[in-house]
Amino acid sequence: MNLLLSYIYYLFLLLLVISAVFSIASKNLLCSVIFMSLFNLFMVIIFLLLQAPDVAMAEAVVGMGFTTALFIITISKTKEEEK
Amino acid sequence: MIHLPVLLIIIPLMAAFALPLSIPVIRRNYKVIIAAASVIQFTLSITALVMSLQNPVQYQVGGWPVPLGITLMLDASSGFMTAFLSLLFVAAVTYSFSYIGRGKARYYYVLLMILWSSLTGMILTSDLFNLIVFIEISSVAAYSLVAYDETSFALEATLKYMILGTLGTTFIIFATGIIYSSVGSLNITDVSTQLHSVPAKPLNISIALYIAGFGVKTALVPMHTWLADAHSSAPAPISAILSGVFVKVGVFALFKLMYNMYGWSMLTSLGIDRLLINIGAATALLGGIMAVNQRDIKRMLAYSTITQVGLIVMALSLGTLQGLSAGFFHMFNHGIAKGSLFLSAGLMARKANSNEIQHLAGMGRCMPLTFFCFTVGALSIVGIPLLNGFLSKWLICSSLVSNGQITHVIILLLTSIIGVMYYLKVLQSLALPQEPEFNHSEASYKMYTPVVVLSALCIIVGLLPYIPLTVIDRAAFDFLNLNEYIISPIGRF
Amino acid sequence: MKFTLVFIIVIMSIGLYGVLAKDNLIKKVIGISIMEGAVFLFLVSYGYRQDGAPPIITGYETRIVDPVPQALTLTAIVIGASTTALMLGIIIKIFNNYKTLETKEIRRLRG
Amino acid sequence: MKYYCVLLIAVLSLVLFLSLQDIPVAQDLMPASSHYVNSGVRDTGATNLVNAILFDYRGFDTLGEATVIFASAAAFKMLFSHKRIFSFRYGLSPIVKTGMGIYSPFIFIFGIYVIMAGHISPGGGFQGGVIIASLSILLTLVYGLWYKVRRTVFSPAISSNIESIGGFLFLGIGLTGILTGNYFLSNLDAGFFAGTPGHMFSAGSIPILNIASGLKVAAGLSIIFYSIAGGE
Repeated sequence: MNLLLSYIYYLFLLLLVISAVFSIASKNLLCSVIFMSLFNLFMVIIFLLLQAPDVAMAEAVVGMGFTTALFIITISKTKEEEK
Repeated sequence: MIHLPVLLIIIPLMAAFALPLSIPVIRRNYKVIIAAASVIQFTLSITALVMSLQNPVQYQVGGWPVPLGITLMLDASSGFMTAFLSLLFVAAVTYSFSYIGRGKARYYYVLLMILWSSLTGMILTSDLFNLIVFIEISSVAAYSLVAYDETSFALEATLKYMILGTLGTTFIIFATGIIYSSVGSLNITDVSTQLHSVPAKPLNISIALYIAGFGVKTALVPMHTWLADAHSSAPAPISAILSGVFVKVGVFALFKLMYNMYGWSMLTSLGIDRLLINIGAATALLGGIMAVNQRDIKRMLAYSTITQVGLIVMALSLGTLQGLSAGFFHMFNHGIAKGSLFLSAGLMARKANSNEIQHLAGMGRCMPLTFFCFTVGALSIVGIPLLNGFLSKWLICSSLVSNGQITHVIILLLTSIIGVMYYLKVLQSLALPQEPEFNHSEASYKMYTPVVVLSALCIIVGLLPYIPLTVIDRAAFDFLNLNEYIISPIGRF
Repeated sequence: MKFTLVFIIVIMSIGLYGVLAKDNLIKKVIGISIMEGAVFLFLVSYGYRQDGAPPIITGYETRIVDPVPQALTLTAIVIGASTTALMLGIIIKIFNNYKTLETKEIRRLRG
Repeated sequence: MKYYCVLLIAVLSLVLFLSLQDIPVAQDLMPASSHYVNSGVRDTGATNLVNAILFDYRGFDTLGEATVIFASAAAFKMLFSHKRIFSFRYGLSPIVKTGMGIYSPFIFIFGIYVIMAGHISPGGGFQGGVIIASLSILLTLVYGLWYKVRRTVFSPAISSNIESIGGFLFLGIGLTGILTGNYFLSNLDAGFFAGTPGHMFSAGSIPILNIASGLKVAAGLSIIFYSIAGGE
């Protein structure tokens, strides 16, 4: 993990925090679910940088694939806007 | 090579895996499979209790030595807890054979069996992450069983319980991460031998996170809001199991970590035992106060569970052998009494099809046997002499006095007095002479046999407590020095 | 690798804020899954060793990353996914009964 | 009310930060994990250490793990039991359907590969199982729920059977460990075929356990998705 890679690593950690903030703060639920799947995408990249390929693959498939699909189905059955 | 600890966990799992199969022979008589599995599991847990009294059994899953694989430890305390657990589960299974309708009963039994095997796993395991996995299984099973009735109130209570429960599990995983990243092993005994390598501050924060995480599971003071809704909206056998056993296994796991992983001497130096005993006292007081003006009978019983859990935490956090055996004895007595209370209240509530106390007025007249069992359970929890509740409260009192905690003795007596108030109010309204407009016949024999067995057990243990007390003293002794039993790991790698 | 702890705690507080302060039930579940993400990051980042290789033995590595936190995180991810799925299922059923997802309105409707 | 939350969380995170700073960022491996690294291949025969830990050293966790998904799937079948299907009835346009018909076998093959090669390359039972479950989600979205219920291999009735078969396979391998006189879930000393590490058929019971948990995860998650998507 030379200097360049650690800068990239901290960049993705920063993007992680930004996507978490937007995911919680946004009014439209669909937006916050998309930001949450973005959060999971950055988690996958960080796991790869931390030399954890198994965990990255599991997080990619479960976090971005399955959980996001469930959230979008739930929102389609309930309300999109948050008061 | 005794495979008992593993068999205790996988036999209910086998029944749970077998049920959803759509083979016609399983689809029709699934109740036979469940009855067979619970009978086998009950006999196995009794043999486990008897065997664990002679010498503890250590089982390495997969054949790997201590720091590598997972160890299951069957000593007297886990044997006692497993037997107590199976007793209540057999009562709940026989009760729910006739209580649960035909509709989705198959998956109800699947989840009940999974709950049984995961609670046994929580008691037996002596590995940190394995404890988390079993906590998660029992929580998922408990969440969905509480939501069985699908009434709007039950669903809302389940979601509140789920959000708090998941927060608790996240804290526990965080604490295990702290312990692993500073010690390097996940076995409780192995960690306790290397605690010196954990710097002071992370150690304190891991203790705080464990207490917060398990506090949610066992409804200690600040995190108890979910218990009243969850236990009152669950079907009767499920609230009997949740109140009788689920909360106590959480207390058992918390104190197993405190005593065997951290070591009680280190905790007293940090003042954690003062903290735990005050949390127990506050839980007992709060539960008693909240239970007084309750209209719903199940809600009142749920608040009374919070009180008794507070008493148990007070007794267990004394650190003395006498305190431990008093705590275990009260766990056992309260489990039986609360089980018979919830099951008989379920019978009466089903007949009058409402949980409100004023709607149940006069039910004692038309259902005398169920009312008698309800009275035995209520008097035992309140602590009337000649019943088992009194003995365990007396033991807790004496251990508190011998440890010099006078204020906590006063709190215990106060909660008992408050308990007398709200229980007698319910008993008095149940026994009202006025004839209810519709006359109810007594419940069918299949329904009240488990209730009668549990209340009879209350009376028997009350009259001749010698046998349970010797078992519990041996269990408390084993619980205190669990670390000597685990064969020390084979050399450092 | 030094400042990962700062980011972990910031993400955890964002998730905790989402659970405690937000009224919408789906927002609470998103907060919980963000908090769990922070815990997974904590487990894996403290298992990392400076310029270590991934835990696949090919014979050419000099140093290997600690495989145990990765195994724990893998199990915790799948547990988190199934609990989140159960919560979303219960949220759909609550919406069918109360027609709203705001906890204030649910408490008002419950009466 | 919001400001109390922010205050409480700020205090909590400050306490957490101050106390967690002392955890030493270890440079060399912990005693237990150094054993896994040094003699993991020899003990279990699997070159993917994470998979070796998950399915052999700490195989009991993975059994509990598969039970969590089984319990969640059973909870969904219990709560969403009525059969009326309203949403996703007819799927998307024919173009998407034909496109899906072309590349759905490749997704399936990839899922099978990830499961089968779990003990050699990154991946394993869980990841492969979720890939196959996401294929069943794609089939539901593209072809609609009616198609899924009637004909495909992923219909819910077959899924619950696959789930139980996976569970029994897992318990079966555990019991063979007991029957051969060793402990529950013991691998190479219970006589499973060791083979040379790095080959497809090696590492004793680990590939079979991978298949078992892959089946359970795939069937369980597709049941969960079908219940949520199909419910009223």
